[in-house]
This record gives sequence, C-alpha cells and structure tokens, in this order.
Amino acid sequence: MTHLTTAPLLLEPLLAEVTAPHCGGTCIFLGTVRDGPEDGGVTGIEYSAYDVMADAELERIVTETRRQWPGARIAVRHRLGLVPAEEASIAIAVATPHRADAFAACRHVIEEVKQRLPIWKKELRADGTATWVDPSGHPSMVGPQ
Amino acid sequence: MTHLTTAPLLLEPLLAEVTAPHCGGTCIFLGTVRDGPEDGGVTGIEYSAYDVMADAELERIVTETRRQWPGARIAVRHRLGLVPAEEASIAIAVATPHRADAFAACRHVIEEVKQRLPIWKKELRADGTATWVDPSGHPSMVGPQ
Amino acid sequence: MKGTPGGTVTVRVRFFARYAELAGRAEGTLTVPLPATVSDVVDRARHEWPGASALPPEPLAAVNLRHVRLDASVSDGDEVALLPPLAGG
Amino acid sequence: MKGTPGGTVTVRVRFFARYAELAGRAEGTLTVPLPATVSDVVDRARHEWPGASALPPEPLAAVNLRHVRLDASVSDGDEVALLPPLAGG
Repeated sequence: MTHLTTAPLLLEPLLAEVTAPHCGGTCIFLGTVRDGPEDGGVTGIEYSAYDVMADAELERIVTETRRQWPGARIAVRHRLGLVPAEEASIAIAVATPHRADAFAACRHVIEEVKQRLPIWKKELRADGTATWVDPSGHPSMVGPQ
Repeated sequence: MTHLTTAPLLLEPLLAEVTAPHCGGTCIFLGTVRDGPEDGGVTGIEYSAYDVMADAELERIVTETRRQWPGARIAVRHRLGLVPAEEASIAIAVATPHRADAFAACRHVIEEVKQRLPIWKKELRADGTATWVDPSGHPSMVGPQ
Repeated sequence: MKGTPGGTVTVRVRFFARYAELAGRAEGTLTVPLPATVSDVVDRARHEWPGASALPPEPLAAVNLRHVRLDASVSDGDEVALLPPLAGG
Repeated sequence: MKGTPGGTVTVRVRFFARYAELAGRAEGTLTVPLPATVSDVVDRARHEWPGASALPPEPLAAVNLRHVRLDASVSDGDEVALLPPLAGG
C-alpha cells in the first residue's frame, strides 16, 4: 500500500519525493472535499476502496505516465476513510525538466485516477444523511447514519 | 511587497491561502532552480528584480486571472536573492470549484509571469563563473565573482 | 488452469461500497460451469444471493485486480470484483 | 502635466541587472525636450552615460511600473525603467 493512506495528506514530503536536479518544473494537484453552496452542507466524505487493486492501479498509472513523459518524477497519495470538508483526498506531484510537461503529466494522472481507481465515496451531510456519490449522476440515498 | 520574498518558499501556507469550501481542485506550480546534465554545474541562481514593479505586475496578473476564471483563488510568491539548486524560485497556487480550471488558471499565471515580470537571474556555477540568463537565448558571461 | 476435472470453475466474488450493501455481503465463493465469463459469474451471483439481484444489468468488473469487460473469461481461483461507479480522486 | 514651462520634461531613469552593469549606474535623472517619448529618453541616456551606449537598439521599457512601447510619451516626473530580457519565474 504505497499510494494509499488514512492520514492527512502533506505536501512537503510529496514534493521531496519528486524533487531532482534535472527537473525545473513541478505541478501538484490536490483534490479536496468540497462544501460549496450547491453541495448541500457536506461535512465530509467517507472514502472506501478495493484497496489492493486501487494501489496496483495507481502504480500502473504512474508507470504509464512515466513512459509517456520520460524523465518525469511522480508521486501520488490517495486518502481513505473519513476526509473532512476542505481537506485533500488526493495529492499528485509531478516534476519534469520543463513546465509544460509537468502540467500535462499531472493532469493525465488525475484524469486516469478518476476513470480507473476502484474507490468510492459516501457524502456525509450536516443533517445526518449519507449518499453514495455516482459521478455519472445518479446519487442514491442510503439513509441517516 | 506581498508577492516577493527572500525566504524559502513554503507550500502549506500558500495552500492555506487558497483553500475554500467551494473549491474542489487545487493546482500548484513550482519553478525550481535546475542543475541537470545540460546545465553545466549550476549551484544556484541570484534573482534580482525591479521589485516594486514586479510586485505590481504580479498583482495585475492575479487580478486578470481571477477575472478570467471567476471564483478562482490565487496565491503567488516569487523568491529573490540567492536560490540554491533544487529550491523553488516561484510558487503559484490556484484553487477552483473544478479541476480543469485550476490547471488552466495556474498555467496562465506562470506563462504571464514568464512574459511580464521584471526579474532577472544570474546563474552561479561551481567553477566560479556567473552568467546573466537571457531566455531569448543569448547568455552573457559576466566573469568570475 | 481452466477449471476442475468436473468442468467447473470456482471463483471468489467480492462486492464493494453500495454493491456490498445491496448484496448484503462483501464476498463469497461461486462455482460456474465451463466455459465461464464474468457475466456468467454475475448471473450466478444474482441467483445465489437475493440482494445481488438488484445489481445493475452490466456492472463494472475486475478480475485479479484488473478492469475487465463482462465477456472476459474466468479461471479457477480468480478473484472477481464487482465495482459500483468509480468515484476516486 | 506634460513638462516644465521651458518645454522640457525631467524623468528618473532606472537601469536593472545587466543594463545597470553596462551603464555603470542603477539610476539617474535626465531632461529631454518636449514632446518626448521613451525612445528619446533612451537616446539621451546613451549620450549622457558612456556605458549606456552599449544598450541594445530597442530595450524593453516601463514607465511608472508598467510595460510600455518605446514610442510611449513621457511626462515630467515619470520613472522610466530600462529592462534586460525578462527571466522571472
């Protein structure tokens, strides 16, 4: 389980993993639990995973991305368990010799993550309800918890 | 001088500046001093600036970027003085409701910075030489220091 | 190895998130006749475990930690996972 | 305010980085006849300070903290900055 953790995600250690003398540009992406006006009072999200596969899939995404952007240094962490609103559920750091590649490769990783990781989220709301999130657009209430 | 500093750039405080409940995606870009195989033993870069204008220009870039991506939260720091190899000279953080905008707005800021900031750099090498860097491709030796 | 001498394969089936709630279980073991696909395993699961009948017609699936199509074949000892719509990131 | 009664403008000129090394100074004050552009200030600087003659024909320039073209006009009291190729970021 190198890419999964239940602890809060920290940026500096992730950055240290990708820093290298030949890399002049680093792009970091953070996905955070949102509670905007349209989000209905989300207090946090409970992330669950098919953890062994999620970890393997992340490793495959990293390997494929390195192949597409040779020389890229990549670190990824996905948080599991309860992630409170405004905290990060995923952090991706990519360092490359030149900046355009850092942006492109980092974007590539998050798009692959969204499409491939066997991870699920249940939105927890202030009113006590919990909802499985279906990004394809069909939320399904699972009742007060 | 809100955007300029001579201190090492730290990520967590920058992230804290842009974090907001309505923002689900954050993109951070770091430009670091490179010393790759083709860079000829760069030990550091001495950054100098027309500081009042650089600060004003950064503020204008931030304002323009916020106008182009409404709701974006943006923080930028440019480091001045001696920046050792592998340390960051610039850090840009952009948080937006959705991730595509975070990448696009962050990329926009660094491209504008490269084109507009009155900041100059002198590459310092292990052999004692120092060279003003002209990104248009005409380095000019200024002799051992 | 494509199955037991009797012409069947036994696989471990795993359910996650909402599907585990629907099926009322996180995992189970199923035996299906050869030749068998993931789809055959899903059909068998619907009959074996009442709650699993509420699974959508074509759920996402993985075999041995890799995404597969429902017409992928399964072998004895495989781990077949049925995955609700992915929401990582 | 476009100048003194005598028909001239006095501006503060600033040099940075390599240009400061060439000009042998970081700043100075110049007076040029009206109407005056940034280009007129640059030409005057070349004559006033020998090292400044080594400046490129068309340096980047800023007036009062904003980038301007060399044909921009200057007013009394302006701060005119001559900027080597930018290398921020």
